[in-house]
Amino acid sequence: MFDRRLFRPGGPVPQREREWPSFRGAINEAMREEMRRDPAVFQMGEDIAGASPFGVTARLVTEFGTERVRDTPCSEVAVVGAAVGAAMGGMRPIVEFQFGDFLSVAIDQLTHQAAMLRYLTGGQVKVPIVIRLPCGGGQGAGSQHSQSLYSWFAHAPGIKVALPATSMDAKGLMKSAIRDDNPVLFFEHKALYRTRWPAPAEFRDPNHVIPFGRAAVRRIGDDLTVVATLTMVHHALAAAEALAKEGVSVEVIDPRTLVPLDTETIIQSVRKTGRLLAVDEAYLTCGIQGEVIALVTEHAFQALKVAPRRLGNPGVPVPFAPPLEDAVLPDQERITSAIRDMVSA
Amino acid sequence: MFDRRLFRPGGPVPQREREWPSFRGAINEAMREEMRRDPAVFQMGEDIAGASPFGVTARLVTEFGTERVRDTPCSEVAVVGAAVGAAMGGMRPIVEFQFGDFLSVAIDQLTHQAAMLRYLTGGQVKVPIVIRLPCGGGQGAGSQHSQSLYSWFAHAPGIKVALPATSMDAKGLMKSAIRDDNPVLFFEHKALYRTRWPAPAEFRDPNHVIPFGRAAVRRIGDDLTVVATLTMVHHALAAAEALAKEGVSVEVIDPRTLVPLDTETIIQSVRKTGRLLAVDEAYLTCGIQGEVIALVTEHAFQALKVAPRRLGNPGVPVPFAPPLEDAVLPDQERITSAIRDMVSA
Amino acid sequence: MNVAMHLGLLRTMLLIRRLETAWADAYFQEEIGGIPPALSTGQEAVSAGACAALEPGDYVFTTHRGQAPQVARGLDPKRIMAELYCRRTGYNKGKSYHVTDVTRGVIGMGGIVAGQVPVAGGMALAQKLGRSDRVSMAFFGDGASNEGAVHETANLAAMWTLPLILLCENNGYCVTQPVAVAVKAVSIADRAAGYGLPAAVVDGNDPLVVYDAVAAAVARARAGGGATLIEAKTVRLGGHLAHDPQSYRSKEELAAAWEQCPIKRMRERLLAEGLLTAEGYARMEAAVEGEVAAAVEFARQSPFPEPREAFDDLWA
Amino acid sequence: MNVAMHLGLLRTMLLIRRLETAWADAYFQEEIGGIPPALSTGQEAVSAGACAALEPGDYVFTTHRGQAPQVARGLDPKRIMAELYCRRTGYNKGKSYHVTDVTRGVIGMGGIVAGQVPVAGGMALAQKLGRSDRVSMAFFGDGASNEGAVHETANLAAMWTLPLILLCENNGYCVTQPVAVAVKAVSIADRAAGYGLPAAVVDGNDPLVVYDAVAAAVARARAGGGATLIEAKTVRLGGHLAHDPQSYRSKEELAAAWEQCPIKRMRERLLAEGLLTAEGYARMEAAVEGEVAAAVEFARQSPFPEPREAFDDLWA
Ligand SMILES: Cc1ncc(C[n+]2csc(CCOP(=O)(O)OP(=O)(O)O)c2C)c(N)n1
Ligand SMILES: Cc1ncc(C[n+]2csc(CCOP(=O)(O)OP(=O)(O)O)c2C)c(N)n1
Ligand SMILES: [Mg+2]
Ligand SMILES: [Mg+2]
Repeated sequence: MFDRRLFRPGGPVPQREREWPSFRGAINEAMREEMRRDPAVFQMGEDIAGASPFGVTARLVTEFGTERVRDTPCSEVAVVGAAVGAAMGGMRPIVEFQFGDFLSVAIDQLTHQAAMLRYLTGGQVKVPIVIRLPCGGGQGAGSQHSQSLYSWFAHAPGIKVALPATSMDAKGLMKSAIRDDNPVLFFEHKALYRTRWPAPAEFRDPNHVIPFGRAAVRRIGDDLTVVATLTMVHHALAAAEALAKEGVSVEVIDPRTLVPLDTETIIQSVRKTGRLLAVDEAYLTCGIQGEVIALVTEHAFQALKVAPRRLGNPGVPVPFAPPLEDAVLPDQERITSAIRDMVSA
Repeated sequence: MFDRRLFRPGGPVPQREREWPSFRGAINEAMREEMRRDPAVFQMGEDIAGASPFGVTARLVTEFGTERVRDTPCSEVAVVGAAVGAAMGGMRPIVEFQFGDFLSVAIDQLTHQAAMLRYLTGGQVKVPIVIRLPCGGGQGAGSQHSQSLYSWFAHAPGIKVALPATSMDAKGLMKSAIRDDNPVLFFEHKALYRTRWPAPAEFRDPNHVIPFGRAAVRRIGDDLTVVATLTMVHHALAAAEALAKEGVSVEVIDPRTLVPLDTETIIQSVRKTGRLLAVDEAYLTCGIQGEVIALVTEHAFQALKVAPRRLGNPGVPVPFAPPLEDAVLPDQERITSAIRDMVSA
Repeated sequence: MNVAMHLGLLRTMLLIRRLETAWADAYFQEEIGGIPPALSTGQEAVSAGACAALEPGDYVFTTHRGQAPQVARGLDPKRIMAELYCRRTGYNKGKSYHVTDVTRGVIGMGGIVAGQVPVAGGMALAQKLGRSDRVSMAFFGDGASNEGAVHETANLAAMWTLPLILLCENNGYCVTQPVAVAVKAVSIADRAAGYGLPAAVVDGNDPLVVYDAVAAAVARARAGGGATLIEAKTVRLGGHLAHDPQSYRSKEELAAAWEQCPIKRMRERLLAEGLLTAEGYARMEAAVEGEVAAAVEFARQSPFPEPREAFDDLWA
Repeated sequence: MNVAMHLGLLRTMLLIRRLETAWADAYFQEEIGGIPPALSTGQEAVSAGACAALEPGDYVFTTHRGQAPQVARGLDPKRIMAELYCRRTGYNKGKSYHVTDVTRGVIGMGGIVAGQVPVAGGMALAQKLGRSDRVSMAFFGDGASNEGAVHETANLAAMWTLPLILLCENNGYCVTQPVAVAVKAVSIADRAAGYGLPAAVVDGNDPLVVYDAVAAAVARARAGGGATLIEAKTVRLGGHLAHDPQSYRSKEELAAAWEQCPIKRMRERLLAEGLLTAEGYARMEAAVEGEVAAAVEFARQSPFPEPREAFDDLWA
């Protein structure tokens, strides 16, 4: 469904997609509008002024200069710390990681400083930062460039987590992220960057934002609820489409933010369908899939007709070779067969 | 149940506990025996030769010298890395963190290097390291010295996780950890260090180990299964004792290791009791409690009589002031009332 | 430099010393539990001198040994003590051991060694981006100097010409580890050259010397000249934390260190120079004692936070 | 130094260059996808010279730009190429882009910039604890030098007198960022003094110069004299990764850099000194081409790993 061409230029855009905004362009536009609106917004990251690997910051430096689009050295601890300090000093930094996995070298600055300082100071400071984290596998990028580690950050208190799956959401959620007074991690699936999605007219409205904590019901259905994020939303939709032909009606819910999580919408859906499948690229153990199952089981146990299920990385690093990578990550086919099992159980 | 006296010397040991091994002494003894047995075992950590804060490495330097009990500078990235490299070079390092939270500055060395290198090299290397992580709250130690972050490390592949709750387990699991050829995180709840627990005769046997992946059924019961770790095992046992007087029969399972997790024992228990309560100090979202609920729901859905529940830190940093700290962490009382709710539901 | 300032520095050092002693007393008398107090005994001159060189709008980022700069920047001893007693009236409402008063530019950090240093760099960046001439100062210890966070921040500060003072308080120890064991270079300040930063090594037990070095660094930073690394060599007279018996230090070493006590040195100098009389010092001591007693009383009388307050203040 | 060694170094550099070019071709022809190749074009002298100073039992820890030391340590080009083609016959069985051959002391790391440096320190510690006279060498770039991991490891290596060579391959760029922007110090090697380590800055485009500096550091380490920081100044002639068009560099800059091509320099010198003839060079080139062609062929013919192999090799 998504190609493995990582940094390659895209091919020609198919006719019907010409009008659709691209995912990476949507993020770029959101940041540009917010930088125009608010002089406190600025950017830091490796190579973001010139040629950042995925081009999400393209041409921002032309409009805003190198002071607001700051190339950093390879010093992620200092850079995340700089964002925390600058945010406390009234700025609204956006930090790009070239691959989200690299945040692993700066976890303390995120979880102990950015996320805790407001609490520890009894509310004296606020830390409005956005950290952009390209994530996800299926791109032949290797184990240390392919993870989806958001479950960790949903676990640690004080961090909001956004997971856009379409251009519209990428733009609207980014704008919310920038305006939020708390630390926000913004996960961008690498396979989505070059994709294009139809968007409503509000896409062009610089005042339009998508609030955190409201799930999108991507498809309405009666027999089973799939909760999925990022690329898995699209895999799930394709599975649902195929299953519709078999007479199985699948509801697909995209939470869009994990913190805050729209538990209500998910639970309502399962109350209706009685079946839950949680799908994500995240490692399964203590992952977001299990969290969704636990929440639903706690709150809508009576509604469940069959045991809920989850799909994800069963617990190995995302390997380098394509056939191995495909063996590890969920996809349309695995989703389809899980749903078939569940509805026929 | 446990006092807040962190580094204070303990009071006099009550008569009946005199014969019981202390928790911290048990870890010390395990390490001493293994260092005698295998010259490849050595230690690194801040102040471990002289006066490590909790005294777990006490007197090891006298027997083994400063080469095998190495004080390190405040450079956790270099030290965890040194453990990884030394392990690949044939050694079996044990690393102490003064507080487990500080591992946050060295996550990359753990998850991307220690845990992944074997996989990435196609099995060419092995990385037998043990990292000792004092953890847990209720000790007035503040937000950055009180966390229970093992759910993160159960999420990331390639890391074993041990959580001893008694002196016997502390010793037997530490010996298994040292003999294991994989990276092991060994979480030691600070409130347990000075506690003493009765131990069978094998406690003194230097060949006795406790294998990873076998839960301990701490108490047999029929009405409800509590899965708990570390201090929560003892809170749960006290709750079970009290509830027994009300005619409620509670089974208490201590998994002892999260990776590998003895899913079988937990599921068998719930098949019998039909009720599951997962209790841990960990932050709830994407925590081990939800993981246990998800596993049981997937595998023993039919057996469940009521919705499973979980107790944990609802999602704030562990605060400094005792009344706040008590508000955040589960305890005997909260366990008791959750069980009452569940059995009367 | 005038007499009032000299006397003010002495008074500040005395207030730090006595406030912290009272805190340690509270710990030993088991009025407070948890993590034991981290005292600056012997090191008071560093904070007193350094903070005297700052102005409103400047920020300091403190370590686990943070009471000295709090006092030196004029925080209210009552509310400091209330925080250390875990009371709701404390600056942080009982949430933390690391007292913060954002209005006076004191950000209490220090749970994670060196974690404050990158954050201080960020505040300096905000000050620069905001076109103000304000500066930020990061305290950190000799032990902290070996953390990667310090390296990265020093380099970034040089690269971005940040108005940052990296103030290394070298008290000779990282818990039990002597700095000479952990650092083989002649001085920690030697590292500045590797970033292209100016540096100074100063007698950290003389507040005037510290003042001069920090004032020069502040002036450079305000003028757009960027960051400076200052190593203040001082002595830790107490244990790492209050409960530490320091079995790893000899009597002789400690006796020699006490000779360097900055309060003793300053007092003797002012007496010798005729700028202070014995009575004047006694009055100063009495005033400080009164202030500390009032702080302890305030803390004791203050309520603990309510359990539900545990769930406040996480989100903005 | 003898003629055979000079010729050997030239041949090694040539093999690195051509093997990597073939790898890039595979990428451009879309025989392989995923993360684009990271080539050492222009930097071959660093690995060739440095690895020539090592012996069996010594270890090198490589970066993302890791093919040069693999070849220089004598790994089989066939199995290197098979790994880059994601085949089961690759050294890492298709699991990684970072080729490892533990039997020849090459640990492929490099997914995380500077992450290999602490690990190299640990191997050096094991070598020391094991009372061998073997050494470890960590490659890292100018960009990596600004990571905290390098700082911490350099200090630890000094403190523990580890048999470690910290080999900074300064190719002038961290992706698009020139080193002069990221580092304000005169040289990265200047940082060594701050740890009490000896250091050298050498012409990284002359394998003999690199050899001499590394051989001296290795001799010191084998004799128990501890670690050395060597900065090899070199040039990156290609993009950061193969797909990078280097729009941020001028034609003039690149032309000047090509003048520094270590293969060109070495070949011209050997020709001038009469140690090599034009025919001799042509033969060498042909042999290298043959070896590379065989490697590509081997890779192409090799099977992909089976899906179930994704679940092997995690646990020991
Ligand atoms: C990352 C991290 N590592 C270790 C610790 C434990 N610790 C707390 S204070 C301290 C000593 C630091 O020494 P130094 O920086 O010299 O400060 P001093 O205590 O001498 O003021 C240590 C190791 C910590 N809090 N954080
Ligand atoms: C921690 C981390 N940060 C950033 C990256 C992305 N990255 C990969 S290679 C590279 C350039 C490193 O520059 P340098 O160390 O000079 O090596 P060179 O590429 O020049 O060989 C960067 C920034 C990474 N892999 N890991
Ligand atoms: Mg110190
Ligand atoms: Mg470079």
